[in-house]
Amino acid sequence: MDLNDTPEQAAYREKVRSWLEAHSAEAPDVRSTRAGAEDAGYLAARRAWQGKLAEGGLAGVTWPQEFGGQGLGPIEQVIVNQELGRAGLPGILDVIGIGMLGPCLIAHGSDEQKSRYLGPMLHGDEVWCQMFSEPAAGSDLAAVQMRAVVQDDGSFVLNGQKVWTTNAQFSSYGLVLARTNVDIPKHKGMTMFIVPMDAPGVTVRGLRQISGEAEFNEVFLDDVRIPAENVVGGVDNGWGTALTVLMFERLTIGLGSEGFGYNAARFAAALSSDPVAAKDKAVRKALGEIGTDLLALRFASYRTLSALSQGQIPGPESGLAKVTTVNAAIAAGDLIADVVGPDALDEDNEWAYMISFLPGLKSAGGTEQILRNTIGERVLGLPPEPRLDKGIPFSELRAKEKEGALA
Amino acid sequence: MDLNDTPEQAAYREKVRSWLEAHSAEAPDVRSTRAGAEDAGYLAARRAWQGKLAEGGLAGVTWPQEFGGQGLGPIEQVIVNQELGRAGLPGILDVIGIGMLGPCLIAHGSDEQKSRYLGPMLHGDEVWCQMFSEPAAGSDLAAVQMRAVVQDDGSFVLNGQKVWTTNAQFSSYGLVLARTNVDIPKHKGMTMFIVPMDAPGVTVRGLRQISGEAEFNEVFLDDVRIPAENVVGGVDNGWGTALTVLMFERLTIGLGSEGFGYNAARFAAALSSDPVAAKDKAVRKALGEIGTDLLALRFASYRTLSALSQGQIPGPESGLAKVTTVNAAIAAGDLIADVVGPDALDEDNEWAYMISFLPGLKSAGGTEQILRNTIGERVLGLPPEPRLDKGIPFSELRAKEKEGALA
Amino acid sequence: MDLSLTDEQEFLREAARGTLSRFKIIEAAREAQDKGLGELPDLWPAAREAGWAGLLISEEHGGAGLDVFDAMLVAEETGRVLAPVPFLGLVPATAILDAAGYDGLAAIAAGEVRPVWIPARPPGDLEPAWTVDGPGAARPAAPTISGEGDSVTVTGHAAYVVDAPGADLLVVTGVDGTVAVVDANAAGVSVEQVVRYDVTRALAHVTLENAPGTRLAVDAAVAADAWYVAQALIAAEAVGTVQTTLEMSVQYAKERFTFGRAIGSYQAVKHELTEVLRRLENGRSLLFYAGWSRADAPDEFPLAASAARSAAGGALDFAARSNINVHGGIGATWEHDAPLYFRRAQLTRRLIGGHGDATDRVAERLLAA
Amino acid sequence: MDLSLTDEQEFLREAARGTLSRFKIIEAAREAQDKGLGELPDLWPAAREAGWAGLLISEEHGGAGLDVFDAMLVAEETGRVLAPVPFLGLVPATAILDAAGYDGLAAIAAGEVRPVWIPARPPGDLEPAWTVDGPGAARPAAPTISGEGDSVTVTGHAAYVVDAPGADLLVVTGVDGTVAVVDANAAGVSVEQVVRYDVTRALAHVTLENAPGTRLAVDAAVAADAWYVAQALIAAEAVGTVQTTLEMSVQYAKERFTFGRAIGSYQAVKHELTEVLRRLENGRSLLFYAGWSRADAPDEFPLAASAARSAAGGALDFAARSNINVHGGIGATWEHDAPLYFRRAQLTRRLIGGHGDATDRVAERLLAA
Repeated sequence: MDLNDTPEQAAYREKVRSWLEAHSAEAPDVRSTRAGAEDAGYLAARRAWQGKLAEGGLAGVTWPQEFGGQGLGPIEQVIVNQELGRAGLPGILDVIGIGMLGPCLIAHGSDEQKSRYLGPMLHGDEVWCQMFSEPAAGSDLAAVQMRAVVQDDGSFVLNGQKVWTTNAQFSSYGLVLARTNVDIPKHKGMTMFIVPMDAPGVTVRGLRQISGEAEFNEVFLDDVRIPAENVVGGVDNGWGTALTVLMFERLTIGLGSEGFGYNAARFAAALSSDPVAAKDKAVRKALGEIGTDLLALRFASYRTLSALSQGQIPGPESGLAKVTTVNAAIAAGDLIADVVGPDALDEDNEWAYMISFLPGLKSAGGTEQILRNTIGERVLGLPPEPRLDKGIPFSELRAKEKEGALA
Repeated sequence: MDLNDTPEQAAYREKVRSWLEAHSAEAPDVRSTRAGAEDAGYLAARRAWQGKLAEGGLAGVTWPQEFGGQGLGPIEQVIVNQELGRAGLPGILDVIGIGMLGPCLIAHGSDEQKSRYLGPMLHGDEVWCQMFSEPAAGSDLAAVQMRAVVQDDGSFVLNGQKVWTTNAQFSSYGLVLARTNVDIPKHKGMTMFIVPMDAPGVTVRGLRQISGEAEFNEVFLDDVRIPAENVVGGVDNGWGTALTVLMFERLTIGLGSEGFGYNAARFAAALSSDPVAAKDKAVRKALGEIGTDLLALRFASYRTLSALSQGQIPGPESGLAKVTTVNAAIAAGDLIADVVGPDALDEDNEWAYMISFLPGLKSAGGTEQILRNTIGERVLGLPPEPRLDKGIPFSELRAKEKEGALA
Repeated sequence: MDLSLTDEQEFLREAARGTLSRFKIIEAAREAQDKGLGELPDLWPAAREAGWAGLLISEEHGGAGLDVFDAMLVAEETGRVLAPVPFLGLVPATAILDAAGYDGLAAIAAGEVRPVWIPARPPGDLEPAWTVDGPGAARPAAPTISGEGDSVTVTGHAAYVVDAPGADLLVVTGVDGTVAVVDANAAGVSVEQVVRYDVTRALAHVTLENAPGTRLAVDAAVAADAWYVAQALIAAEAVGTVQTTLEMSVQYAKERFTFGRAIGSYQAVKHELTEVLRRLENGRSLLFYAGWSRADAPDEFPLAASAARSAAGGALDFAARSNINVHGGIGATWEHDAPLYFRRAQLTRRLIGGHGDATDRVAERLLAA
Repeated sequence: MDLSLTDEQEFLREAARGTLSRFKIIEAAREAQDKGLGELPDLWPAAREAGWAGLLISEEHGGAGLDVFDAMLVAEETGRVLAPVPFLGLVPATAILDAAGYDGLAAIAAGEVRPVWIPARPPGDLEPAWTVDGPGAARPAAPTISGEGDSVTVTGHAAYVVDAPGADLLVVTGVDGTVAVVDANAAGVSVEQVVRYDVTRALAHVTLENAPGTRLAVDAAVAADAWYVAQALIAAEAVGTVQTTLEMSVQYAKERFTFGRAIGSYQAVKHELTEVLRRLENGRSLLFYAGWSRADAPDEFPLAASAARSAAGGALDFAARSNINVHGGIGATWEHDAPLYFRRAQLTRRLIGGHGDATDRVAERLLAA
């Protein structure tokens, strides 16, 4: 068991650290970009900083060199992330583009797409967003209803609604999963498109969460015309392309795993100032359980990194860390607000913000139920649930559902 | 809201109380009959006492008068139960026979069966047991494998194993669910039989629980020959007959609901003697939650009785009381043993016995999962799970299961 | 054995539901989150008209002379729709004032003068003093009531007093368990409205500095009873709210399809919703216990009311989160109704002692028995 | 960053598994429940042969000079099969004796003399004294060690001392945090074997009445370290046991069919087993934290070891019950293996401070940071 770098890793870390020290004055401060469209100046600074990181080799660390990346492994990406955190500097702006969508273009895109889009993405000139989820296609992503109808000239016209779209408000492009064929089973009739966010018919609307902040967006597409050259990975092949994105999503989360800032020390500090609470056995029992869970995650992430450094890709069980984090943070919010009282629920209070944020986080990126299904089946080897929608043309699914014919 | 008797109920209660006062000297003491086969004298006293109760009109309260019952309602049965408890006297020995199997014979039996069996059952001369569950047919009762093959003379030969059979060790008859036709779907090919427990080929074996006590039995049938006249409710009609028994089982539980002796005061008393524990906020939090749950059950049972007195039969939601009881008692066992320490786990300690008993109780009479399915569907109106075994001949089921063809 | 409601109780409940249904409360609450409390309807005239002000006041003083259980029926209805009506702060106040034979009962029963009760927790085995709600784990001492005879002065502070904004009279329990009435407009009285997460719950910090008041002729048992009346009312409110969220969840679970099946057919959803039902039914059973014991077995009322609040409060916590979970991401958005019930659950959990204190009180009573 | 085991560690683990696989321990445990402890195999000769006695003893004194993490690897294997080997009581004793440079280390490393550690809990912010396990919520004070110089007398009592039956030496921590060694056969020493629910766990009440002993040259930090070594070992044992029960449950959930489907395809079962996995993985992660911190960050070891025990203990509680539930009624019968793991969970939860104390200690360390 060795928590230290190998000599090669130590040398790389030193190189990264030196670069950051040399350039730290050029970096903006660390701040959420979630509601960032409201502060164009800050966004511009983050784009510029991403460009500098790319020039310094600290963006696209795992991208192949031919596309401007470093051709390094995930452990080097982690080292970059760690050093950025240590230096108190912000990372790249477009985590979704560089971590998930760029790698998908590299895997499935045409040569023209790669040469046109990857460079501006890497340097922060063009931010990307992922447009997969819809109001009726969340856990069951293959149920997307957004239609893309081919025209006489070979172009497509897209209509429908996407939701939970992070960064849409300042993105240049979206990677859009839409249905091109409704007469075949649902996994088979989808296609992936590159959609310019400034195309006529694209409307982005902020989606406010419980806290009142717009952490996500809804995106509406009304008769948006997209040329055939914007298809990624082939017509009706969209599901396979989407799975590539989801695989890189899991990898990105495995590499990050900062636990959303929820850690045992922060929660304990909120309680230790209250001398009555600090000696209350019930408070201590709850804090001890929360703290234990969150402490476990620290070494769980080391286990993931250890596996990554040996070339393994994290399995679905790494999703359990999110379950642990969210539930521990929910318990912490309850505990702290119980001790502090209603003032913890003042909208300006950090705990009120956390308490409001967590219910949405719980289902973001797939509900706990779906995750447990996946882990039960893929990790423990338990048999799957019966699937009633297999082999049925998409166009007939809704009617069959409604009449209960599938049950 | 009135917790008191109506004038008619008060008069009935007074009558019952007077009878019990007049006859209390004839009653044996209250003692478990679970391992009772070992004490023939006590069993004989309980049989005799049941006979006296029947003569006094305190057994078979809800049975029709033509079969020796009183033709009264469930609320009168509750009054009898309450007065027996108040007087500290044991009730009938054969709760299963009189509460569930007798009513089933009354509903589905032939005239000959009724005249032959009901009288001795009512008077305790012949105790009955319910032989439905099998090792591979618990939650899914319709999966019974015990075979009953019809012979040239019209009689049947039964082979197979039953399990979780209460009172089998001192029963005269068992009501046995067996499969008579394997070529039709599983719910359709079963038949209900009356089986004399002293028939050649019947073997009863005690089934010890975690505590080491044999709370139940296994019963093995090897080439047991049963005449056609012992069929109850018609050949291949066994499922409907079984459902009648299960309906009366729910009613019997609704009328009893003594909570297995798990009550808040008993658990609190185990903790109040420890002055450190009694001031420990974590202990109090756990006790408060346990106590709250168990206090709720008291008025939940009043609500059931109130509904019964208005002629309503308890729905499946009354099963939630068992979930609450078992889980509260498990929490209490954990709490008390945490405070008392390992001495609470001495096999002779009442808490060790409770801790050992509860895991079995949790799945007795249907698992919590099956209960929640039923309640979700029948009470909340949620859609059922897809059933994959519908319409498939029983003889093909196992093979299809094994090859996963149903999933 | 008959736990069914009387015809009068059925009528009271139906009338309450009818009264509240005339207002678009949930819609107004969403508006108020964006635009301020002014968006909320004023329910007080309707409550007066319905006679809620005098529910517990004896008939000789112009009230309806009903029981706490009857007030709980109304509270269940206010809880169903998160009605911002000053009922929870009113009822314990009228219970004390009626017991004291207070002079101005007729005007109170008519709803012309609105009293509010400042929650004061009776001493327990671990906390020997009367205390009020305040920030932090250490509960502040209740106000000091000074002076002999009927005229007293009152000094102290109580935070998050439910329904205090706009009240005419403050019913204050002192640190010694005596009770005084203070005019809300008297010198030395400050009632500072605050909003904490749930716009449908009117709250204020109340500060008294040598405020003139009138001592009430009641003993500490009456002051303690008011605490448990409030616990029982919160429990009833919570049961009503849980009922609403369960209906929402079940409806959505039937209509929302994923992987070809209604989500309510999956065990994870089905079992979570039966857990809501289990908690709801346990809470409801304890409402009967609280209502019955207040009338017929007052020694058990502190235990019963505390248990009711503990169970119903736990049910509300669980149900409010579960409702969001069943709805998925959309249930956690600003425009959705589900967060309104979640906000109600979060704040209520920390008011008037909090659920945790009620659970502790259950343990205390059980350990002392 | 490399958390993989070294070749030596892999070998140690495989060897431990191989050694234990030579015994039919589970079968023997079932027999012992009916017929007494005599049915259990004597694993000590095999443990000696495997070198477990000297794992933590430095090489200069004849031991293997390994780390606590290595001992935890062995403990995980003993936990897998509920091995009744006196390892948990031994390792903390050897940690102290090695730190003290005790005279008889060679014989101990060779397994000729078997010491046992009497669990003594270090003082905390709520309990300022050294205490031992005993019945009830108030922990009894640790024994008194009297006398100046090396020769001392020891008086006191400790209940449920793990692995005390048959031990040769008692390593006793005094109420003042000093440590003495007492010959188990010396005058004034009573070691009374007791059985509590889990026949695979050897326990004894130890009573010392002016028993002659030898003071060890260690400070209180070494005595405290032993406590956390024990917590880490229990955690490792528990992780091993959870692994076994999860394998049992998963196997059964694949094979048992109901309503035409393997029960493992139902969400209720599937999600419960993924919850076992989640807890198992969290416990395992904390084993790494405990093992790493003992060697490289000793300030964090009390927190890490306490957290490991809390997580792994909770996982064991959950998994042992879940295993019975998945098996249905048959899992709650005397002849089945599932209750053996349940018995292990029930008893272990209350030994050496108990899981609750470990959780409290996590909170204490976090609050003090």
